[in-house]
Amino acid sequence: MSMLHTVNKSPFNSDGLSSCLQCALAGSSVLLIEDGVYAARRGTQYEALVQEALKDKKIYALQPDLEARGVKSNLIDGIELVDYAGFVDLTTDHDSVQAWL
Amino acid sequence: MSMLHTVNKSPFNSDGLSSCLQCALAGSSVLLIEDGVYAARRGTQYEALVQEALKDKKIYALQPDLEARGVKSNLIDGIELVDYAGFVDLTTDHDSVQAWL
Amino acid sequence: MSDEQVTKKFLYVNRKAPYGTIYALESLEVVLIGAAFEQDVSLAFIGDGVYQLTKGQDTKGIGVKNFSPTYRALGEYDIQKIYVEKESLEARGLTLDDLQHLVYEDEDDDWAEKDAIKLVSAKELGEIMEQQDVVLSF
Amino acid sequence: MSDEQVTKKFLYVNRKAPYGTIYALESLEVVLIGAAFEQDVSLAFIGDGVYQLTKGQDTKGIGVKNFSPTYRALGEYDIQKIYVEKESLEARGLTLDDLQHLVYEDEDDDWAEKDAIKLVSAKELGEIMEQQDVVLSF
Amino acid sequence: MEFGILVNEGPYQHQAADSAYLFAKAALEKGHKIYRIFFYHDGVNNGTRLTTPPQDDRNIVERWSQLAEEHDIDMVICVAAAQRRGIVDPEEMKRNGKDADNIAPGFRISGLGQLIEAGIKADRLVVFGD
Amino acid sequence: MEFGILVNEGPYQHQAADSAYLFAKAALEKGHKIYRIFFYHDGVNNGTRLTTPPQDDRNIVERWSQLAEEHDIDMVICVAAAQRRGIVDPEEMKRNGKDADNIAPGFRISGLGQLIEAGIKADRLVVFGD
Repeated sequence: MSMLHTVNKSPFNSDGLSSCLQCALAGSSVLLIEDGVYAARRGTQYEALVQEALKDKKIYALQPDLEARGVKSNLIDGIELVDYAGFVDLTTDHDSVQAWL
Repeated sequence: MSMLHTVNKSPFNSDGLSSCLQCALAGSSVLLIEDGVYAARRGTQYEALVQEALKDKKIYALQPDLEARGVKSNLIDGIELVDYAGFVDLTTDHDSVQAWL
Repeated sequence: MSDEQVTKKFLYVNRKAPYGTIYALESLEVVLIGAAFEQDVSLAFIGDGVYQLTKGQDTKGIGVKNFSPTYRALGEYDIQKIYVEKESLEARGLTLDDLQHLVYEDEDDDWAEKDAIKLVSAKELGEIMEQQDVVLSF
Repeated sequence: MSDEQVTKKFLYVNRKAPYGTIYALESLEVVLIGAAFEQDVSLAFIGDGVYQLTKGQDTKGIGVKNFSPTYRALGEYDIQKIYVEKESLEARGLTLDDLQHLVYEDEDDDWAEKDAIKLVSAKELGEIMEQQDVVLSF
Repeated sequence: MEFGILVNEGPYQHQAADSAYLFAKAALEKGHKIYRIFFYHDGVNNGTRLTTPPQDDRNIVERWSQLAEEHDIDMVICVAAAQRRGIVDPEEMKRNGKDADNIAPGFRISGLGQLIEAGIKADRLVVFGD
Repeated sequence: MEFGILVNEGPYQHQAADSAYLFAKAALEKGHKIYRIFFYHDGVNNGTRLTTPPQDDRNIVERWSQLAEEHDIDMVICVAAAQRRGIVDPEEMKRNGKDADNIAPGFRISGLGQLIEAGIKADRLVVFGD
């Protein structure tokens, strides 16, 4: 259960992702949406941050947003893809939702 | 003469300042406005970046924006303050203006 | 328990600097309206959001309304839990002394005046977030 | 020289990712209209702006128009100088192979097809910026 | 479950309005209910009927109106935010001495209390913004 | 000197509209001219006459209208951006089959060419946005 965090900004233009990962407790989940999905790619400056978070958190990325941006391949291992129906399920499977705008 | 760069975002939530300082040539000028003025303060994570830039560039900050935010004291040495009239003068004293949005 | 008595934990998360955008002001407007609903309210200031609480804001030069005095009124709306993230303050070279002194009167302690601002680490804030029912982000 | 013959150097600076905001699309609309004015036009892609040029964008799932094919039409509008900042690409783990192949036909070289994208360092881009008369940022 | 949805940005400029719409649609398709969609900040601009987007693009405002009608969803625009930005219904028009209104079908203008109420009544409140 | 000014954001949500106004005013006070102010992206929302901001706050739209009148400034709203966002003058109203217009005094709706022209004709183009 616990909390679902959503992150919708590129890690290059917001401290939303890093701030979220600092606060989010072990066992909670983070869903990357909109420009937030760029953090799901391998090889960015923020890969280590995401790899570290994957040790004790679940990280998801919204597939339609990855596809729109042409970055659906070459993703960091362990990140799970969901569609909008999956997004809805994540919100009901967790106790609450926090958007990191 | 050369170019006047304006930076209007907090360095914590945009790579505008760092990107600007990487591109801007020696002898050019950077004016911090709006949330960009937070970079003018001493003691932030971005102070070293600004100090380095001051070696070969002029850095200005818009005083009304500093005052609005309650951060007009404790500024990095070498940063010059201007009001809106000074902002206008900077644009006419330089050959062109580039906004780092 | 009737429907009217449901009490939920509301957390208002403020992550944006004031004046550059309107989120800080309009977030405050929600907090003030929300106070009438007698829920369990907390505010969190993270990242650039900590800049909302700085002392000495003077907006005359930008022609915009200075809404920073309103934070001092939060105590009268019985808002007692204002969390400021330590790491965010430090990254900005700020200390609690740079922020306004916000207080409330504790009705369980003979109306003693108490500090509303609690300096917490990211991890402590994470624990607080997990306990919330509703998180409003601006 | 009559007023109509003034030619200025226009630089369009793109620093935002596509789809999350509309700036990329509406910037492209300015570039297309601007092409009719026969100025000396350059485009720069810096920071998240480099994401605008990625191959294989497919927007069906978000119900938004895919405007990435339009970049390939820029050559027909005689736009020959598309600068991509090297440092920005590298920070994002991207190479030129991840971007669309944009070309133009060089009328001074028997209409040979040439690469429109030029990979430049921040410092080289800084030199290019200094030569501009008008910089439009989106 | 019953959802509350908060939309903080206007149409087209940011993806928030698109994401919120697709989320709402997906929730309804899974059999969930939507207690209320609340439009705040520039989000109030989702509720103007005066838009004419390009033919080959989605019509964000119309899409909201249709969704609200099909599923009987309460779509509320914050009055204070709307006054700042010029979103007006016939009543606001009269009250503020304006000569036109621009609200789209299916939207209503009301106070911020409606957002708090959505937080209290809905099982989950999901926020879309910038 | 003669300035062109580009405003990319709407009123209130971002400071861009305030900064652009204060810059324009300072330039005029120093004896400079303003060739044109062009409103693009959400900047088009600066041109609606339907706003009613709080009494104790600045009225961004009215301020623009007054500045334009006092100094005879050409204030142009991009037609494509305006159609997406619902800013309408009487002609656009007719052309797009709308039942109301909302444009404020002193603004006119025209094409993006007016922005390029401002770049060509003005000595400096200054951009305010997010």
